[in-house]
Formats: sequence, C-alpha cells, structure tokens
Amino acid sequence: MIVRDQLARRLAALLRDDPRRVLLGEDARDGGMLGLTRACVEDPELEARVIGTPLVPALALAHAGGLAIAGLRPIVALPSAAALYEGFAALRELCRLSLCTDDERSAPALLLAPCGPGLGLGGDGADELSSLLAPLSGLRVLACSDPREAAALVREAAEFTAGEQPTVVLLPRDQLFVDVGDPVDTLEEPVALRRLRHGDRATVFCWGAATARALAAVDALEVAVDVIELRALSPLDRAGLVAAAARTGKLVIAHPGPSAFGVAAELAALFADAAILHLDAPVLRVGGEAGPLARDTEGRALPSVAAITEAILRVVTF
Amino acid sequence: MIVRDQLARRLAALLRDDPRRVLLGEDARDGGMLGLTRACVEDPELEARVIGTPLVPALALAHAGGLAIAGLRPIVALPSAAALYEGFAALRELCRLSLCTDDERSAPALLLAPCGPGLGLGGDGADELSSLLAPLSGLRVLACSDPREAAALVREAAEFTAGEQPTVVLLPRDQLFVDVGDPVDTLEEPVALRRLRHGDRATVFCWGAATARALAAVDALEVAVDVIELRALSPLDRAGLVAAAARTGKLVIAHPGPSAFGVAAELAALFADAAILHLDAPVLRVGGEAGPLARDTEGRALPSVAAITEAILRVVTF
Amino acid sequence: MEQSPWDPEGVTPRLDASGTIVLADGAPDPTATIDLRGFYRAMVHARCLDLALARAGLPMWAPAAGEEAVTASCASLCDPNEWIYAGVRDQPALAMLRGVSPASVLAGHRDGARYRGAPGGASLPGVNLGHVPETLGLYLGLAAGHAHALKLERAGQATVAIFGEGLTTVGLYRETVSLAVACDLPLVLLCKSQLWPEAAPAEAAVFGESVAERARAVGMGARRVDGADPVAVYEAIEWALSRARYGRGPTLVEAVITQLIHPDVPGHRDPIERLRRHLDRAGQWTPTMQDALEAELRGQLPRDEEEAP
Amino acid sequence: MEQSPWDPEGVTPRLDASGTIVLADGAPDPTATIDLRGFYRAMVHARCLDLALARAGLPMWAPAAGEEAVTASCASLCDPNEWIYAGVRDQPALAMLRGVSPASVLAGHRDGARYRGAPGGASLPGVNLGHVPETLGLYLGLAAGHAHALKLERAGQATVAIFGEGLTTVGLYRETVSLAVACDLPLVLLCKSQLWPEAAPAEAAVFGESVAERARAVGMGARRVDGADPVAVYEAIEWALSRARYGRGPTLVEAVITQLIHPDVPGHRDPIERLRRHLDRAGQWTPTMQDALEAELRGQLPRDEEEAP
Ligand SMILES: Cc1ncc(C[n+]2csc(CCOP(=O)(O)OP(=O)(O)O)c2C)c(N)n1
Ligand SMILES: Cc1ncc(C[n+]2csc(CCOP(=O)(O)OP(=O)(O)O)c2C)c(N)n1
Ligand SMILES: [Mg+2]
Ligand SMILES: [Mg+2]
Repeated sequence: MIVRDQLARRLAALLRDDPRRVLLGEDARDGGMLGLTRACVEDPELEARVIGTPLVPALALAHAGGLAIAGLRPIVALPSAAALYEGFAALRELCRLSLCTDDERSAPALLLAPCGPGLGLGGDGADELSSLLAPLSGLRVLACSDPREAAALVREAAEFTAGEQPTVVLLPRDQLFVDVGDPVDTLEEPVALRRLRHGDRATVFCWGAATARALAAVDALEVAVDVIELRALSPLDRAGLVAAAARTGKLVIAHPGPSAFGVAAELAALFADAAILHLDAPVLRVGGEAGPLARDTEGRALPSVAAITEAILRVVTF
Repeated sequence: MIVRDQLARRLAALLRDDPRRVLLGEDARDGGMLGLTRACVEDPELEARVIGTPLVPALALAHAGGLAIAGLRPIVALPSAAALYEGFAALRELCRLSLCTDDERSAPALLLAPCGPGLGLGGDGADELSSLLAPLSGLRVLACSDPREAAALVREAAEFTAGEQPTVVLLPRDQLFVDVGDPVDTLEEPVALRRLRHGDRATVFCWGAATARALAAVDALEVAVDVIELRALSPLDRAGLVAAAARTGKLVIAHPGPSAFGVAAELAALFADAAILHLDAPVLRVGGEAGPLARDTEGRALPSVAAITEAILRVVTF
Repeated sequence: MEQSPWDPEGVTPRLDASGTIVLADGAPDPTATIDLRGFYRAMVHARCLDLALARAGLPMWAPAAGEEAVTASCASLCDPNEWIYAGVRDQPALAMLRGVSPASVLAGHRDGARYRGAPGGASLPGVNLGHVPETLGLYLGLAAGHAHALKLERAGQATVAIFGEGLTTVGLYRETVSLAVACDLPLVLLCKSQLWPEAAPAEAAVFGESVAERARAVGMGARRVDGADPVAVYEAIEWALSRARYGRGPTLVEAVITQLIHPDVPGHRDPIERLRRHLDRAGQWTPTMQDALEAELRGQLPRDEEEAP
Repeated sequence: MEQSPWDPEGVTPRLDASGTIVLADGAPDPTATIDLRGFYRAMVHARCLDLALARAGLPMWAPAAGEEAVTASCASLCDPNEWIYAGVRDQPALAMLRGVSPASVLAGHRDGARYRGAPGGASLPGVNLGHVPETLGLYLGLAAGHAHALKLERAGQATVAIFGEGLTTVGLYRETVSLAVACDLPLVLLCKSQLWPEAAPAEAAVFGESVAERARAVGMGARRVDGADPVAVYEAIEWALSRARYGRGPTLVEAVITQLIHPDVPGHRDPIERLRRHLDRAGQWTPTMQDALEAELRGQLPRDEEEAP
C-alpha cells in the first residue's frame, strides 16, 4: 500500500480511537487535495467529524484552535506545508495559547504538512519549511525520514505524548506515493534521534527527504560514518546531538532545503558552542538551492548525494 | 530633536527628492501610529502621496508591491515589525517578484519596522524579527544600532544603492524617543559592518538594540575587545564577518532577541565552517528571553549587559 | 425626543431616549421579562470597574463607557459554560460579571508580569472567556471553531464573539462569517458599531449598508439595534442565543454604540442613564440607591483604587 | 430558447442562445460598434491555444474553454499600457492576444526550467501582464496598488484584475474591494463566476446574493452578465474600463461562465459557438473560414503541437 493510503487509514483509526479527534482540510469532505481524508469520509461513523475548511490557512488554523479550546483534538490536513506561510501568524497564536491562559487551555492540534519536491509543483511546493517552524516556541515539529514510519509518526504526534502543544508533521512529498509494504507500527524510542548507520570517521546529521540522500552517499563510501536522523526538529534533543557530534568531531549536516539560517545553522551553532573541544574539521552544512525553483528543477531543493559525499570526504580528510 | 521626529523629517525630504516616492501606513493620513508620517501630511506638496492603509498588513504590502510594479517607490511605515508576522506571505511574494518576472519588475519597497522593547507593549511588540526576515532571499534587512544614524540608515535604504529589492529597516523602539542632538547625515562605508571598539582579546558581534548593551559590557571591562556592529543582517557580509572572527578567535554574538535559530545561529555556523581553524573558544551566543513577554518585563527580550560580560570573560579566559 | 448625530437610524426602539418603554406589536413587556434592576446594577458595576481601570493609568487601556449594555446582557443571558470571546475593551466587565472579583480583575489587568495576549488583555482563567490574540480578528476564527465543537457535540449551547466595527473590515471576519453560515455554527456575533469610528481608518471603513445588512446578504440571521437602548440589546442577544442553541445557525447582532469619552455626547446615548431614567420614572431609582450600588463595587476594590482620581 | 442549469438568471441578454442580437433600449447595435469577426477570431485562437496546451500535458494546467469572452474582450478593449492581472487559467490567452507568439506562450508555459509564480503560471515579460503569486488572492492586492499609482499620476488608465468566484471567498478580495472603493481607484475587477464551482469548496461558497450584488452593497459600480454572451461581456467591460479611465472609481463585472469540460454543457453556453451562430445567420461564417482561422493559429505552433491528440 502506498504511504498516502497508509496515512489515510491511520487517520481513520485515530478518529475511531478517540471521539475527540476531528479532521479538517480544504476539500476534506471530498477526500482532500491529496486523498488523505478519504478513508474518514467513507466511514459513516467518522464522516461527521470531517470538516471542510475554506481556502484560507489562517482561518483553518484558528478553527482548529477553537475546536481544541473546546476540548476536541483537531487534525488539519494542510494542502501543503507552504500554506503555513499564509497561516504563520495564526500558527504562532496557537503555539502561545497555553502561555496566554496560565496553561488553562492548550491547542493540541496536529498539522499534517506535505512538503518538498516530489510532485513536480516547484515554487513553494519545493519548500520544506522546517527553518520557519522550528524557531516557534511551543511548537513540536517532527519530520518523516523513512516512508515506512510515516503512519507511526503521525500516530506518535496525534497522541501528544510530549505534551499538548501544536504539532507539525512534515511529510516529504517524494515519500507519499511509494509502496513500502508493511508499515512500521510504533516508533522505536527515543523518538527525537535515531542512529541509522554506525561509524567513527564522521557524523552526518539529516532529516526528512535529505535522509535518503545522506544514506545513499554514506553507503557508497568506503569510510565508516555515523548517520543520525532527527525525527524531532523542535524541540531539539540538544544533549543527544552534542553527544553524537562529540563522538567523531567531523560533522556534516544534510538539510533538505537551503541551509542558511534555520535548523542546520542551529545545529552547527550548537556544536560550535557545546562541542567546540571535539571539532576536528569545519562543520559543513549541505543544503539545497534557495527557491523559488521551477517544476522541472524542484529536486534541487534537496542536497545532492554528490555534495553530501564531497562534504563527508572533506571532513574525513581534513 | 528626538529620533522619531528626525525620521519624520527625513521621510518628507525623501518624498521631496523623488516624486516616485509614496508613503503608506495605517492612519498615515493622521500622522501614523507613531507620528512618522506627520511631516509628510503637513506639507501640502507631499500629502497627496501619503496613503492610508487598512488594518491588514498583507494588503498594505501587496499595495506597495503594485505601486512598485507601476514604477513608484513605496515606503511603508509599519505599525510594528510584528505586523510582518501577519504579512509574511505577502512579503515573501514581494521578495521574489523579480525572480518570477525575468527581472522585468522589482519591488523597491522600503518597510520601516519599529521593533523590540521600549514602549512597554510586551508581547509581539518586544520581538525584533530579524531571525524571521534575514532568511528571506531577495530581501535586504538593515538594523539601526545607533540612534544618531537612524535617519541616515533610512536614506541609505530608500536609495536602493544595493539593488531594487524590498528592504526592511529595523528601528528599535528604545531609540525612537531619545534626543540625540545632531543626526549623522550619511553613513560611513562600508554599510554592512562597522567596528565600534578595537581590541584583540575577543570579538563581540551585535546589532540593533543589543549594540548599546554590548558596548556597555565592553566599556566596563579591562580587556580590549573588538566590537563589530552588523548594520546589514541580510545579505550578510560573510567575508567581512569571517575576517573579523579570525582576528581574535574568541567570539561572542549578542542577539537582540532569543538567539536560538536565526541570525546569531547563522553567524556561529558560518564561523564553525569558514573560521574553524581560528576558533580558540566556544562560539557563544547571548540572546534575550523567548517571548511572549509581559509589558513590565519586555526588556528581557534583549541580552543583559551582565550576560554579555560573562560571555566575554568566558571566551577570554578559555 | 432628543435626536443626535450619534443616534442610529432604522432601529426599533424598546427603551426610548426619555427612558420610556416602547411597546411593540407582539413583543413582551420587558418590565415583566427582564430583571431591569439587576441589569442596571450590572451595568453600573461595569462602569465603576471601568473608572477604576482608568485611574490605574494602564498603557493601551481602552475605556468601555457607553458599551455596557452588550457586556451586561451577555453576562446575564449566557450560560456560564458558554464561552465568550471578546476584545480587550470588554474583558474586564465580562470577567467581573462572570464572577471574578473586581480586585482580581484589576490585579490581573495591572499585573504586567504576566503576558495575557494583546496589550491590555486581561483574560482570567476559570470563567470561559477567550484570550485576545495579537493577530487582529483571530479570535473570531477561534470562536467559530469553538462553536463547531458545540455543534458536533450537539451541546445545545452557543459561543459568543464580541467585537467592534473595525474588525469587520478584516478578512478574517468575513471569512468567519462565510464559514459559520456554511457550517451552520451555533455562533453569536455581537458587533458594536461606532457611527464615527476613530480607531478604524477611513481606508477600511464600512461602506453602504450596515454590518447587519451585509451579514443578512450572505445568509446570516441579523438584527441591528441601538446600543444605548439596553432593552433592545438584551432582547436581540436573547434572540440570537436562542437561535444558536436551537440549531438555527449563526446570528449577528449589531449594536450601535457611542463611546462616552467624546465630550458632547448627549445623556441618552448612555445605556445606563437611559435605564436610570426608566427606573426613576417607575420609582425604582433614588440617589441613595445609586450610591449604594457604586459603594458595593468600590468596596470590593483595593484601598488605593477606592480613592478619588 | 434553450434554458439550462448553467444559464444565469436576471441578466440582460445581448446575444441570445440562438445567436440573435437582442436590441435593448438605448443600447447601441453591437454589429455597428464591435468588430465581431475580430472578436470571433480572438476567441477561436484562444481556444486553439488552450487545446494545444491541453495536449502538452502540463501538470496543474487549468483549461479555459468557455471563458474566452472575458480574455478576448479585455485584450481588445485595454490599451497595451494598461496592466492586466490574471490567474494561471487566463494568462496564455492574454499573453497571446497581447502579441506574444503562440509558440512563445507554449514554450514559456512548458519551460519548466523557469519559475513563473504559481504552478502553471506563464507570465511573459513585455506585455504588461501581472505574474501569479502563490499566495491566494495576492494579485488582487497588487492590482489595487498598481491602480493607485495610475490614480496618483492621473494617467487616465485602468488596471484590470481577472479572477474566479473562488477568490471572492478570500479575505484579500474583500479587503481589496473596500480599499478600492475608499480610495476610488481606477480598478476594474472581472469576476468569472461558475454557478457550480468545483475548485471552491462549499465551505467557502458564495451565499445569498451574487458577487456583483455584494460589490454594489459596499458602494462599488457593478454589473452581472452572462459570460457565454460575448456581446454582453464586451459591453460591460467597456463600461467598466471607461468608468475607471474617467475617474469614476472601481467597477466590478461578474460574468457567469461555464467550464466546457463538463460533458453535458449545452452548446449555447460556449461564447464561441454563440457568436458563430450569429455570424452564420449573418452569412459571415463558413466551415472554410473556421478551418482557416484554426490553421492560422496552428501554423504558429511548433510541429509537434500541430498534430492531433
Ligand atoms: C495590524 C494591526 N494594526 C493595528 C492594530 C491595533 N488595533 C487593535 S484593535 C484595532 C481596531 C479595532 O476597532 P474595533 O473593532 O471597532 O474595536 P474598538 O476599539 O472600536 O472597540 C486596532 C487598530 C493591530 N492589532 N494590528
Ligand atoms: C491555501 C490554498 N489552497 C488551495 C490553493 C489552490 N487554488 C488555487 S486557485 C484556487 C481556487 C480558485 O477558484 P476560482 O477563483 O473560482 O478560479 P477558477 O480556478 O475557478 O478559475 C485554488 C483552490 C491555493 N493556491 N492556496
Ligand atoms: Mg470600533
Ligand atoms: Mg471558479
């Protein structure tokens, strides 16, 4: 089953599991722009909890906020992560809701955000948005690296185990229509960081759509390299990141978007402070091209395998 | 004369100098929320070019974009930098206008953005926003550090000497109502970076409302410290920054807002890459508290003199 | 009857400028259905609190004098479980009328150490009052979402949003209205319209028809009343709430209010004065009673607020 | 006369379903004032370009068949210096009718290597066509700003924005309308309304009155016409442009169009077919002429586009 359909089923299961959950989205009552809401609307028990929203992301987010204040658990299927550009002010307000109300209220809203290249949209569609979202305090940001985990990651997020804060799950578009066979049911602990490859010559940090490329680069090399996947981009597991960085002191960060500012910069800055004594090479960020990219070239939003390889070799031989 | 009135006069002079310039803002025809548009509305020659805008930042920015496409040079007096949270998507569109039109059109729009603590507003009013704005490609971001230079900085920006791209000037609120005597007429070159103190034991990078605090910290110390003011936060003068960092290798970045992510992180990441061989201590970022802050405590959005002092001593004695 | 530029046209009076009940066809006699003395007391207390807040000299503080009929009606007509979303102007009175002690309201408002949403916001937990986001109009969207939850739960309750004509110029207002109509939400929108607004710039002004007429044009139940006529306000809000509770969808009440800070506003534009004239004529008002009412509120304020300005 | 669910009510026909001119009181005879053969040619060329684009199989490509009366009227009535802001659907035809060769339009549209605003955007420099920002409705705000510049310069020109009923549900549309009215901008808003929209979800739907009626309610000059009636569309746009140029402020024209991709749309909902019927009756149309018109456009396309699908 393709990941999109796994996600659609997972959403139906989530609505079944907890009657407080409601599903929102543009065209949601017709299955949603990507088909994510289809399994819910087709189930007569659930379809009453599927809410179509207007073409205005700020309003959809405010609506989710109101539903949450009233005790429900809204899940918003965004047409695109880029909708959060338009909805940015509203999202900030949801993030600070508990702060403004002496923690009386919170906004346990889950936002599903298809992002990055994959469907040939180009433009804002190629953007990943983690750099815009991770700085928002009060927001949890998760990124899916492994399509087999997509549905499990959405469940983890929907359960708000880390607190009742608004949560964005970044779902790379290039994973949505792949058939991955049996999905992972539950995420391995810890959720925030996961070691994908083991080695001591260098460490590659990566997330989202950059992970596949980082693995491709590492697996083709003769040198043993640590690969650390970030599933949580906010809050960051800072202690875990510093410990991982200190192991090799030769660091490459593969960012699935332009790497200036944002998450890659925060990681590098963290290492330049808390791991300074362990750094044995320049901390290299490898990102994609700054947008807007055209349809045919949207893949350039991601770091290339060649660029990641080059960066690894550079730090290894430094 | 207080800085606010110097700015108001400067705006009138700018409108007089170039008939393409128009001034926009909420309540602009009544002098504007902060009084910045008063000198223009009081001049019968100019008042026709003062445009009141609705309470919707996105619309004001789109309006400025249309005026610019038609060949005019809009200057928008924002009620607050925080209006750019609501106007974020619109601002991004202005930044990419020339990219979408094969450079046929551009948006030489100047946005004046009062920011940070100073008027006891708290909340979003305490935010500085550079971390949101600097990552936008196609945007020039200038920050005023020295109230005597405010009017000159606005002129520099209004002349679009660096290209016809949208430009934000961040004007710290705590500078607006101080009387600084004679203003500086023209900025010293280079505009992007300026050395304010000379020393070789450490380097402090700072901008905006953090500059006064950095200077207070440095001037009270016995050690000789370089102080580098960033007037341009985007695009960054990366070569100049790296050269300055390499001189002492002991680096402190004073960020007038929360220092996670954003500009301070980008500087630290830059140094961890391009100046790695020169780093002789952890790269320390000193920022303010993450918001939202209350009215009485909004000053905590800025790094304290004590925290900057402590960071300097830590890198010096490392 | 006195007539002034502040008086709205085309509204049906229920308590006229002189304080006389206007009996309309089929409408009940408000002296029988409304606890007018309780209503008067609530409005007087709201006014006293407003004065105390004025004396506290808070930055960005927005006086509410002249707009009490709306808050007092809401507080009296809404079930305590029904949420009210309002701007900073109306929060103190609503909090107090929902049971927060005046001293706590004042302290909450003055307590600069806590961030409470938009500058001036005073939202106090425990009384089902929305906070005030800094994004203009966003609380209207929150209120609609809240109402949606009530609808899904068939709660038979309403969610209320109170705002000024300035907010109706913002896209979020109009989008909220469309959504509320499309989804038939139990949302009550209470718009306090100034005929001569200062806060809202001309560039965003209300043109042509009234807020109520425009709401009707998009299919929403709507009524326009004189905000200085407490009986008309009360009855309109009662009507709107019952529509929402019985599943008849969203409803807008537009109350044309006059901010009493303007120096030359005639007395009958003050809903408190108008109801006072009525009670006076009915022999239910005396200066002593007035003093007692005001003292009752002032007695609940900390010492320094009690003193004259 | 044929009547179908796609036919709007309450519009004044100028060219009826059978292709007969309806002479209205005081209205000029369009056969004397409009170059109907040139108009026909422009619409046929636009349709051929649309088909060529359809064959190119572009992602996110939005067909414009059935909506040509608006673009062809604009292209003919606007001065080349007058800017037109439109969505992705209308850009190809406008660019071509403003002088970009069909081959360049096609190449520009296919040329994935360049970013041109919203997916599907084809904006080509040099012909005073706005690009399409990805933020929904933002180009309406750009158009208003552009019109403001013309007003300040007393240019005696108009700026035109073309959009669908879906965009009227977005706050930026309504805010733009208010601002245009308040500032009396020389802005012409051309709304193509679908009676049965698919793109715009019911949750954002147009309720109650028409887009034109709602524009009138906020003080804007507005007319509603049948988008399948090319004469009515042309005359309404001409009226709107002249109002803008003579400083009479913003004007909205709502043209009720039918997207011909629906399988069971009757022929008279196609503005080209309607005008063809007229020309045929007047002896000004032959199958040969039609072939020549289509060949004229196809001859300007690269080889592979010429072939049948
Ligand atoms: C972008 C922006 N500009 C200005 C403000 C300040 N502001 C808050 S409410 C408001 C107008 C409210 O008018 P109305 O809704 O009529 O309420 P009133 O104050 O009259 O009770 C303004 C200008 C803001 N919050 N955001
Ligand atoms: C937030 C968001 N959701 C969805 C879209 C995709 N989208 C672009 S235009 C549009 C609707 C346009 O409807 P209308 O204005 O009637 O134009 P039509 O396509 O019917 O010609 C939609 C849904 C978008 N750009 N942004
Ligand atoms: Mg008002
Ligand atoms: Mg449409």
